[in-house]
Amino acid sequence: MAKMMYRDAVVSTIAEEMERDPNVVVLGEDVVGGMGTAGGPEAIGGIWSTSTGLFGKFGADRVIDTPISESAIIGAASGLALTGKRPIAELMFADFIGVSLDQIWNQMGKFRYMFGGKTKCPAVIRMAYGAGYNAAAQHSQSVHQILTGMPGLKVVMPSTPADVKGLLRTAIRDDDPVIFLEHKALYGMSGEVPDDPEFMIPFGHARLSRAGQDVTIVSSGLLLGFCEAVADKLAAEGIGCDVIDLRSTSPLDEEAILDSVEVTGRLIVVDEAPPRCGLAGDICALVANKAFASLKAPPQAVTPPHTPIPFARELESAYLPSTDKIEAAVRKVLAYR
Amino acid sequence: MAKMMYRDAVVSTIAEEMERDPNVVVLGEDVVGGMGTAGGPEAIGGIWSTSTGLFGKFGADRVIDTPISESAIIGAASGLALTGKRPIAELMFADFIGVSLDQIWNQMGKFRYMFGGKTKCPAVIRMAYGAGYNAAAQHSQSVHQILTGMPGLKVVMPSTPADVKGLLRTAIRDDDPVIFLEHKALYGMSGEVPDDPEFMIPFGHARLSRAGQDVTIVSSGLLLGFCEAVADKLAAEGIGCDVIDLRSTSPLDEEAILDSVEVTGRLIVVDEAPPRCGLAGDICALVANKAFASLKAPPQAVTPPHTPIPFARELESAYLPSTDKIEAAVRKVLAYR
Amino acid sequence: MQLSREALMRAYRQMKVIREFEERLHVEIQTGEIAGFTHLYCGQEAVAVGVCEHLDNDDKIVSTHRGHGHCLAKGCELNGMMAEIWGSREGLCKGKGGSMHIADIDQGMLGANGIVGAGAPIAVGAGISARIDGKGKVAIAFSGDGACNQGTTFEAMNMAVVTKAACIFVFENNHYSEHTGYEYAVGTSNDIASRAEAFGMKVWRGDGTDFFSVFETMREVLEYVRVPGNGPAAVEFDTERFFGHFEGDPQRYRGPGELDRIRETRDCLKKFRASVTGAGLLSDADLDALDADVAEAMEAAVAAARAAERPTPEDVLADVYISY
Amino acid sequence: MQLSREALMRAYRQMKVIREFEERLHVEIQTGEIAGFTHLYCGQEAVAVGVCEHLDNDDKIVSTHRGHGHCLAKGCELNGMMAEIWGSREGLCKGKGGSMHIADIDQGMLGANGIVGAGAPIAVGAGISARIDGKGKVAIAFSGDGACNQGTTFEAMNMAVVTKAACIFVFENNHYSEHTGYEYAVGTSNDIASRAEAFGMKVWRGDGTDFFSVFETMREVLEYVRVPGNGPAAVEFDTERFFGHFEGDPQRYRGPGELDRIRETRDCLKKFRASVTGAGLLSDADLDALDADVAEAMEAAVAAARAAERPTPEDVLADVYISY
Ligand SMILES: Cc1ncc(C[n+]2csc(CCOP(=O)(O)OP(=O)(O)O)c2C)c(N)n1
Ligand SMILES: Cc1ncc(C[n+]2csc(CCOP(=O)(O)OP(=O)(O)O)c2C)c(N)n1
Ligand SMILES: [Mg+2]
Ligand SMILES: [Mg+2]
Repeated sequence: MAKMMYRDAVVSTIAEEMERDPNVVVLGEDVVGGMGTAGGPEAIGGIWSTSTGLFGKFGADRVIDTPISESAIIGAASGLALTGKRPIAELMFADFIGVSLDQIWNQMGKFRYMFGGKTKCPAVIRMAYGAGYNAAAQHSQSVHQILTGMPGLKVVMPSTPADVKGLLRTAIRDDDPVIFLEHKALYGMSGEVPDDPEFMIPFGHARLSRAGQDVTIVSSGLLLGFCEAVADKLAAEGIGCDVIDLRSTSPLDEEAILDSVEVTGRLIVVDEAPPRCGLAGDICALVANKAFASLKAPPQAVTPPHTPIPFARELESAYLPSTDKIEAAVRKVLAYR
Repeated sequence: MAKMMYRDAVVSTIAEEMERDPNVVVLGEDVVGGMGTAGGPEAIGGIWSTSTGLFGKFGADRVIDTPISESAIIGAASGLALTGKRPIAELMFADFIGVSLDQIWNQMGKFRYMFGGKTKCPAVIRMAYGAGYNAAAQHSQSVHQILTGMPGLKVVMPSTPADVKGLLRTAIRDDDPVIFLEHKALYGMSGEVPDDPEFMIPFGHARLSRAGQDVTIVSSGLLLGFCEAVADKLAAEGIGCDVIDLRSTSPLDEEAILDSVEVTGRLIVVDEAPPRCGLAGDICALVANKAFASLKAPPQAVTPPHTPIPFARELESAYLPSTDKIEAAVRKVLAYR
Repeated sequence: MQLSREALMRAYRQMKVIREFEERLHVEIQTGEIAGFTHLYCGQEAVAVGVCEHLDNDDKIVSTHRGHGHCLAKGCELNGMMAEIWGSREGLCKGKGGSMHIADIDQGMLGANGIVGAGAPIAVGAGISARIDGKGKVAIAFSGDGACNQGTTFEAMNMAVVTKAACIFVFENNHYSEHTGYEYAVGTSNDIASRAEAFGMKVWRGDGTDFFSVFETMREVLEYVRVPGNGPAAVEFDTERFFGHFEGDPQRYRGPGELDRIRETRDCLKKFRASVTGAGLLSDADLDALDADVAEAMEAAVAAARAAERPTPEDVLADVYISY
Repeated sequence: MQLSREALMRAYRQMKVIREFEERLHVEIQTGEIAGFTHLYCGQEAVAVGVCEHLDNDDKIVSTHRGHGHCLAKGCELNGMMAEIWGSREGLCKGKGGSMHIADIDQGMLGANGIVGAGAPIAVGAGISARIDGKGKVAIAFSGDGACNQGTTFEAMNMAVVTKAACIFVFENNHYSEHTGYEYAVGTSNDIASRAEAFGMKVWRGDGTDFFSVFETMREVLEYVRVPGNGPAAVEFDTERFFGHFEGDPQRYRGPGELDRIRETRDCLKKFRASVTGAGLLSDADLDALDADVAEAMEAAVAAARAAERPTPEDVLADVYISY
């Protein structure tokens, strides 16, 4: 076990996999940094420091800096993946699926099915998502709800450095397109990470981060930490919460959720996406349908309101589900008779 | 009342509104047709015949044919709307939000909020959506679930010629961006349409297309007809279904749904989008949360499977929710004890 | 360069296969047996074949909604193609793709595409792959005059230049995007190649109704792009489509007599025949024999497609990696 | 054309306001009081002002992530701008937009933009509007050298040509997109204007560190574009940014002494002063007085922003049209 930051777990996993498999290549804006400047390659890396050192180690053929052309980046990742490479493409902000969605949704996500099962497209698209930086309406969004709804994409959302390591390795070795969502407010999070160079976490296996008997809380990303804090606080009062970290939203670990609700009978889903057609509703509906008889209270979504993400500190904090709101939701489902 | 086809309701409403308000303009690919050809303007209209005759009536300043550049089409609609016009832009297929999503999601949908409430963006984006034409994975999709999740967009889905008329007029006169989804398999549907040139249907008001006491069925678009057929069949057996045609998914008529479920205690949502993070789950979750005490059976989604849309006739039919599947779902929730 | 008799026969046969395939579909579609949207490539055969005759399986192509010609020229199997368009389980894509979504990765055919302009970025990736591998292989993006207005196509061209991808952008200017003339929709009207050139690429131009023009042009282009490090290039071929945008299009945008004129003077098969028989390279009998051969193959392909196994409802759930 | 004393004073003052605004933000940001990402326009003032001094409120502009200069030059109120960046309720956008999302429709400022390349299509719409209205008004899209590689920018240029939009694409080539040099990312390296030209537009070039170069170039451009029916045009201005991509950027991509050199030789304010005092049009004292005036206004703006009312949690739900 080594202690490392979430962002370092990203870059070290990429480096290890590039070392292991010469077909792994990286591409994106400023993934080298400094190209075409007096400072030269790697004068500076990308803004998240998630590719630092890769160019020096693996060279220009395997670490490819691109123009600001997200459709071409994702398209190129597809083309690389269809011709024997294992590209890891970076979208600097998840919000930029807006300018590249076709290549994700209608292209790479559909090849295998549409072409009759003969086509592998082993591409990873990494994206920094989420609020918490006061980056306002166009640089703070969650997109897992959009991409989870799209058949042909696997969607992964690690909440800890160890999960980054285990899930990113799985993603890189996966033969299908994987969307790898890194919460930008977690890049500086520290945690223990297994040293085993084969440490992998399979998709579709949620993690029980807190165990309790009274309420099931499902979450991931930045808000998972909020849920854990609430669970810890309530534990002191004798209220037990299962806190389930989804890790991947597609495939979804239905079993973990349903098993927990069968015991607790009460469900809260805490998610950063807006309320409509989002992940929170998706999971509430799943539970309402498949664990109906176990439910003792209405399944409850805790999400931001149906608005764009506002800029000012006070507004962004009020926008995001807070520990207070989560706690209130727990108390509400507990109080339900 | 005049009998007209769904597609003619589109074009006649646009023509009437253009007549009434000189600021209404139309733009899109082949909305004139024949530009730059020997046949000349209007040699042929767009492939859906939803702009036929407009160019001849209103001229080149108000009916603008564009290159194949969907981002620029939507962006231009924004720019027109911000400068006093009321554009109606056409995306030939809803699937093309893939190449224009940023302009819909991050631009026009956010102006009003992000700019502090001072900005009006009265644009309508019309899109042909849905399966039924064997147009395969990239020309058959439903996108209301994606767009409904995006704050700042109103999303409308008419299921009849009369609703086209009433809702499109409302959309054109609305001061905010409206996504107007036309089901391509309904273009040829005939129906009575009110003559009143001020006939408008407000958003967020669902229509009860069949009334019953036993089950609530929520749907829209092509599948609404399937639901009606099932309701009619079951009515003969003495099983009563409320069939609710949503008309708009954002705003959503929560009240109509909840009121019905309070009576029936049983909910089925039939929707053409894939199962995850879709509209069906959204409404099931809504009901599970807000009508929990009324529910006598698990809320049930009926959707296609989580796959791209296949080409062959047999496959597309098997992909779409059929009347059989809908009927089976009704019987299942009725049988639930 | 003089092509061998064998190469000439092969080129003619390839063009003829495409022609017959499309002419036959044009007829079969009227019967209602074939589902979906079908865009026929008829008239443009010299481009697909003049390009692909230079390629092997390790060279890649990326195609469009009007992709049958590219597929066949690149080596997709005739029966599999026909069966796919018929929506059969025995089709190249098991009936899941259909006309607009045929791919055959083993043949280096990375996919037709229903989204206009979506192929070019994919070709850039394949072209980067080729550059990395350093074996002189290339990736080719076919695009129409309409597609050349999509942002993705422009991004792809710039990115190919920046990454020195071994990538060739082949623009087939058939004068129409759906019902709109290129003189309206392309701001630079009849000069798509110059637009590509402004991205910093070498460009060529050729007559897309003349196999030899395409073939010789592509020889030069490929000679250039196969040199590792040279980066991408673009070519514009002026060509004609003989049918409507899709089947069912009444084509009222055409001038009077236009279709007759282009069938008469701009038919790549007629031109080829005139050229090779005139030069005494092949005889009419040689070509007639190929025609007969192709007709027979087509008959067999249609019969096979018609008889082929239909997909079952369970097939909907095959070849997905996550089921709900 | 010789500018009046008043016009010269105004131009200088506008540039100075932007300069001081940015220099002050650079200092204030260190204190942690200002949230979010802030991209400073410092160094490029001559472009914003040289363009916008030709415009009135019925002319429109569309801006970028580096938008403060464009906003101020187009007439957005200083205090409202400062308050917005402070995230106050009294900000131009009530604290909801912040640095990257300032708009003021009444001033013809249609919005800064966090999405690179997103502005150009919007400007096309505004330019079509202007063409329809036939009053000789224009819409201007500011874009960076990085933005010129986005598909949306290309689509916008072609569409503007096709629709004869009264639209001007102003490319500010400050040599960097984030940490990457334009010589790498723009395939045509130092010729963005030629790329625009290939879309069928008239293009101009100018020195973006020299107000007079920008102003005179734009006079010509506007004379052309204001003629109904002439359609769009593009201009490339070579310019410099004095700070990092965003605040916090260590700028290790710069050459040794680069920042000193550009501050010394490529500072539009210094150049302007040298030019007008040299020609005896304005005195140092005139300009110093303006400097003092601006410094005072800035002090007041910061004080006001600091004291301004903060938004409340309820404000999150204001100005939405659908609530759930
Ligand atoms: C992104 C996108 N926009 C629009 C369409 C609809 N469409 C299909 S083909 C076509 C015309 C394409 O013209 P061109 O590129 O010249 O190819 P051609 O049909 O002439 O072969 C259009 C507009 C599409 N499929 N994808
Ligand atoms: C679509 C998109 N891609 C990437 C980014 C991240 N980003 C913000 S500014 C920028 C560089 C822009 O460079 P340029 O256009 O030259 O403008 P400058 O910053 O030099 O003013 C990048 C890559 C973004 N905001 N939007
Ligand atoms: Mg064409
Ligand atoms: Mg720049």
